[in-house]
Amino acid sequence: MTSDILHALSANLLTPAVLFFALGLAAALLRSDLKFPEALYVTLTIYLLTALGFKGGVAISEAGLRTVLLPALAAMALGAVIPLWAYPLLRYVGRLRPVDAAAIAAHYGSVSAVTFITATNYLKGINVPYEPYATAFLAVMESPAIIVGVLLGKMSLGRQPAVFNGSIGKVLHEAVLGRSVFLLVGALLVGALCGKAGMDKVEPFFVTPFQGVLALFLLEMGLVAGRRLQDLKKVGPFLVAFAVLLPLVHGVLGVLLGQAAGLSVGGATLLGVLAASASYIAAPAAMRLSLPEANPALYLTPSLAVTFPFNISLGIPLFYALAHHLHR
Amino acid sequence: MTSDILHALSANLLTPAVLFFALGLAAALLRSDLKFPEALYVTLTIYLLTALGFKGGVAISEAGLRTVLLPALAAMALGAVIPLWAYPLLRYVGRLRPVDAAAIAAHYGSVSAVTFITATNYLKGINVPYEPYATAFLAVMESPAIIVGVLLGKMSLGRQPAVFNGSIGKVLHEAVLGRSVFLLVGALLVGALCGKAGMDKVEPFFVTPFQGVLALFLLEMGLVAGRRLQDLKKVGPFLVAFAVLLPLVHGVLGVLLGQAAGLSVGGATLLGVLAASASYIAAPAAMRLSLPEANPALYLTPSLAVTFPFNISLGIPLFYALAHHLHR
Amino acid sequence: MTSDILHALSANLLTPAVLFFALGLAAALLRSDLKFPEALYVTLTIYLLTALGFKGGVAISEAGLRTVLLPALAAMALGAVIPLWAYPLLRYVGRLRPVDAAAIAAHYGSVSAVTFITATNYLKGINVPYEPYATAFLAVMESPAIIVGVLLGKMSLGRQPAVFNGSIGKVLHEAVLGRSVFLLVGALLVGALCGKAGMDKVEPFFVTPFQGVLALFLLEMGLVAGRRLQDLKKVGPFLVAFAVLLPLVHGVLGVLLGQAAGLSVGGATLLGVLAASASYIAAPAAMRLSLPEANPALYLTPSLAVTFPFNISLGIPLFYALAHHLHR
Amino acid sequence: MQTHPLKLVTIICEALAAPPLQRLLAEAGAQGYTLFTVEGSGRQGQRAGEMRELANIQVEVIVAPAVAGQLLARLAQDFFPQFAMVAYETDIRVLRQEKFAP
Amino acid sequence: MQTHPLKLVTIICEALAAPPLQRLLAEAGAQGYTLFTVEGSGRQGQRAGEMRELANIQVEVIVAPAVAGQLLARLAQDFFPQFAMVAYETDIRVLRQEKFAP
Amino acid sequence: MQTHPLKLVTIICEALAAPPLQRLLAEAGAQGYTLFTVEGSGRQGQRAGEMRELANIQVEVIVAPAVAGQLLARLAQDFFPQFAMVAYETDIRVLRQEKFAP
Ligand SMILES: Nc1ncnc2c1ncn2[C@@H]1O[C@H](COP(=O)(O)O)[C@@H](O)[C@H]1O
Ligand SMILES: Nc1ncnc2c1ncn2[C@@H]1O[C@H](COP(=O)(O)O)[C@@H](O)[C@H]1O
Ligand SMILES: Nc1ncnc2c1ncn2[C@@H]1O[C@H](COP(=O)(O)O)[C@@H](O)[C@H]1O
Ligand code: NA
Ligand code: NA
Ligand code: NA
Repeated sequence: MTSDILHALSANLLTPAVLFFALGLAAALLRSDLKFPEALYVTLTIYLLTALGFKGGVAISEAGLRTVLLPALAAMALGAVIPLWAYPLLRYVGRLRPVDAAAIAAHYGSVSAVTFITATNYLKGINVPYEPYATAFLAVMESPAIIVGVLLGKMSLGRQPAVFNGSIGKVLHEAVLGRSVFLLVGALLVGALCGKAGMDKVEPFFVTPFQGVLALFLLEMGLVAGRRLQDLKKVGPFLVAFAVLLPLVHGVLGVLLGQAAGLSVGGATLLGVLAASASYIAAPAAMRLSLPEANPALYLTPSLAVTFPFNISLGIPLFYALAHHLHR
Repeated sequence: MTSDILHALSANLLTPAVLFFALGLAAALLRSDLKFPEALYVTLTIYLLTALGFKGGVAISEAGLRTVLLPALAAMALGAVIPLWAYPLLRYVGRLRPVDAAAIAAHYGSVSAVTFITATNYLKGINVPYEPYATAFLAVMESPAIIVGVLLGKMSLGRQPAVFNGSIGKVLHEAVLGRSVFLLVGALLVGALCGKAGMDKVEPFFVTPFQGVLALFLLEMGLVAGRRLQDLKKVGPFLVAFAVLLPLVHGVLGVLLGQAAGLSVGGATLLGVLAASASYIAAPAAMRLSLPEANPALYLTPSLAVTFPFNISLGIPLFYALAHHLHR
Repeated sequence: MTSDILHALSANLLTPAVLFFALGLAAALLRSDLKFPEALYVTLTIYLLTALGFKGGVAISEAGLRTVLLPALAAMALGAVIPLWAYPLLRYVGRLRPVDAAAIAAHYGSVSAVTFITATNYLKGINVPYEPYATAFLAVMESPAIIVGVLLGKMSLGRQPAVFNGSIGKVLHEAVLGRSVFLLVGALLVGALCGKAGMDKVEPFFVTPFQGVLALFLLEMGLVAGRRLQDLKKVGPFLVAFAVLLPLVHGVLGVLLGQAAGLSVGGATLLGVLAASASYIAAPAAMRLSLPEANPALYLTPSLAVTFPFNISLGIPLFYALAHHLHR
Repeated sequence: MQTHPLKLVTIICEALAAPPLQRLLAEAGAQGYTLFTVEGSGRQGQRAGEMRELANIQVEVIVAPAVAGQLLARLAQDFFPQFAMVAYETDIRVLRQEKFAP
Repeated sequence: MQTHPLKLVTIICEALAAPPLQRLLAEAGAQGYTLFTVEGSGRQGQRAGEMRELANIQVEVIVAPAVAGQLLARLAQDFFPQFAMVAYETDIRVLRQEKFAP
Repeated sequence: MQTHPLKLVTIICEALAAPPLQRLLAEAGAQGYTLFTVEGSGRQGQRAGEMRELANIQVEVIVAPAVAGQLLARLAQDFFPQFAMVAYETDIRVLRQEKFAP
């Protein structure tokens, strides 16, 4: 198993995606004036989510909804329950305020699309096949944990000022129609309706250059994460450890669940990666709206500056090594 | 003919381009917070116009100016005369103020590049060839109607304040050097000068990913059009009917003219689409500068929220079915 | 030799890149309202530098550092010494203020990445091979002249206000971690670490569409340079002549040095082009920070509105014709 | 030209606070607002605005003096405890006073 | 530091009104202006600024008090009937008064 | 609502002047600033802002009156000779005065 792991790691660390992420980190730490315009950040996000969703949708139309349904439900359930143990851990071991514990729990139950994409590229690079409809798991795992987290947080608060006091309906609206979930699910539907014929038309835009775009985006994510690194001291050692250890546990859980649901080695790896990843787009936006009392430094910094780099550098190959090992 | 039409329609509605447009509409109607940055909107416009012009220019250099000249002049004349009947219709049947009637007439005589591009993609998708130099028709149809419309409008006004009181020279400058006309015509010239050798160099950027970029852009156009839908009541039933019926008439006229000018089925379809389309970039800009007294809701909303969606969903396949039918 | 030159020139002038640059110039001179959003400008810059660096790095990993080292050091030395003769020329023949002379000298010792890219495309277009690691020359030539120029300028000034009074350390930081140098060198390192395996993943994004992206970027550069043309009178005839003649001398020097260092015809051409080119990104930024007393019109206008257009239209084919002639 | 004295209330805050802020403005009786995407620096460090999640906005609202007072009070009570935020008012003189009456 | 009292005239309007507005500023004697791309909300609804055709700008102009009055008068007369527009003036104190003299 | 009189210092200048300007603000005792990317026109012609090398920014700083005077003096002495720049101050009333004390 050790040689498996070493091999898996080295195959990951020297890819353009991971190296460009490291370059972005270096730029931030060395205080280069390199900066991506916000419009470019948003554009890359839109592109990646649309492309991902569209490909996933085409894959679902090929595989049939029936094949996808069961593992997707399992994935969704996993996302929804993660906050239920993350919350007490944060609250009673980490001694965080209830509202902060709820917000962080939501982030770790939800998922990161970019981590998922990096994992699919890793699998492609080492020629390990995976269920192409796995994007559906990503799509269904983003919102449930956010909803659970917001409910936990609201229960812990007394009366909130009216401007924040969203009904459950509003929370749901936020969680499901927020731009990242909407784009991903929408593009998935478009792909499912178009099928292969549609894919032929847009493949040179949505598929062929995809890995290169990801590399550029990870350069930017390195910059963003690097600038957050200085906030790590505000966050304290408990949360830093949490941000590495909980993903490890979740990754293992995800891989096991994937295997149980009958996924291939690649598919189980991806479910592990999703479970291990933490949201840094949809969840923060939902928290600012529905739980503004929670402190953003406490949820954004661990997920962006610790869990994200950990997963794309070490987590992905580790979960793959595990899935591969279990499968033998 | 009915089965022709049904077949043509279904071939259009399930393409990525049209489905992404519908997704954008849905995002706007469901009030998702999805939003494209303005820089991305401008970038996509620049890309689409440049790519379109360049390809058209290369095609002209292959076909020879002689082949292009006659149908291009016919197209130009059609654009210029449309305001002459649209104006009295709007003025006396629709009972609109003269300056509003003139502005709307200008929009319907001018053309929409995106509608044109969607039509070329449709034809490619169903394997119907068209004259590749048809872009030249688009290029020459954009300005004439704007000039005619502004003249109609100015005649209807008393003295305007000096800051708006452009001479005919200024109106012409606006109509011909406005960014969309300039880019399209300029890229056409570049393409004509480079020819095939130049195309070989830039094909992977300007041609291969083109359809995918269009799909992304139509997602954004869906968002923009969707946000305008709420203005439809300000516009009233007459203008909504006008925005569907006039394009139908113009589309038929365009197809007939295309046939008369000896174009192929594909080429006649494109001329029909151009005649049916209404401007929402060049014309509004010209109106705000030269006829600021006209009410933008009255020209922008019909062209963006009614005519544009109508054409890309139903108009294009209808005009194709007609051209196909006539040709037999 | 004359026919060589004519042939080389005509092969350059009708390429998409040069024609789109001319179109941009025309847009600026005709006062079209065409404008690229700043985010697009930055995006194109990031893309071009990253792609260029990455390709260069992969090439270095193939060729071995040993092969690259000697010519790179020669290139670096050339960049560093150019200000040493440019400065007295500007100071005593041009009668410019010392601080302006120093700033301009820094610009002409440093290099323009876009000019370099245009030259590589030109060579590709006429099927002349060049050392693919030549990007390394670009990378090492950007900073030295800036450092030399700032030192010359600081020596010429009395006490500067403290906010500008950067230590040598700060100047170095600026020159080496400024975003253009950082991106280029960083991507070069990434490419060198990834090698061929990494290139396979990102080629469809970083390589295939590259020439097309360059064409679009040159359209924008034409706009920017065109708007600067009106400042030419502020700059005076001496500087305009300087901005054409010095690059000619430097280009010849670069070609000779390239030949002496054992480069191919293509490689020697590129070294000539680099020596002839003047910076308009890294150097102006460094001057505003470290020598704010220098007048930007005097360094930015010649390099952007004279030297840059001169090089991409006439300079490149001339230096190629020379390298070709010498090689026989 | 006849101008009328009103207040301009300026609020600088993180972009993610925009939706509840817009709700508050409507409740307080503002008839409109203008929103700028800005970069900033303050007690919470630099906000460079690459990612909307980490970006800043400035919102400017023209209101009657009474509304301004109420708006600032609501901001201090509901928003200051939760958001990185700066707020101030300026005296201005507008054309067309009716436009800003609640 | 010696500062001088002048007026800052602020105009918020749709982006398409920029060219005639710039002409008006020049005619009225302004020596410069600063232009912001903004989003906004008002009587004509939201202006989210995705498309320049539907976007808002804010223009700020530093002028002498007399010029400010004249500028506002011209705006009220020529622009208000046609454009979605807000305009107001603020008292400011500038360095280098000469820069703003017509 | 209790508000406190402070000064808003506004500086419009070329984007490349931002780093030394930020250093100056810190030295002068400002606790933060807000930065806008703008387009502009003035004695040095149009600054359309396509390229950061040729773009404009506006920086707004809330400070105590004494700091405002000192800041303007430093700007006039060190920056005006070298940069295309406009600077002015406005009276404002802020919430939470402590935030802006040096
Ligand atoms: N003294 C100041 N002057 C101008 N803007 C400020 C000032 N302090 C803070 N800001 C703005 O308010 C935002 C939030 O401030 P803070 O909560 O102190 O980080 C900053 O990012 C700045 O944009
Ligand atoms: N009360 C207000 N405070 C600040 N800005 C406003 C206000 N009302 C309108 N605006 C701005 O002026 C633009 C045009 O206003 P309107 O014509 O009312 O739609 C809006 O899009 C806003 O940017
Ligand atoms: N009168 C003015 N009102 C508002 N902004 C101005 C004015 N004059 C200059 N500016 C701004 O200050 C920048 C530099 O001014 P200048 O040095 O005169 O070119 C311009 O690009 C404008 O953004
Ligand atoms: Na997770
Ligand atoms: Na038409
Ligand atoms: Na040089």
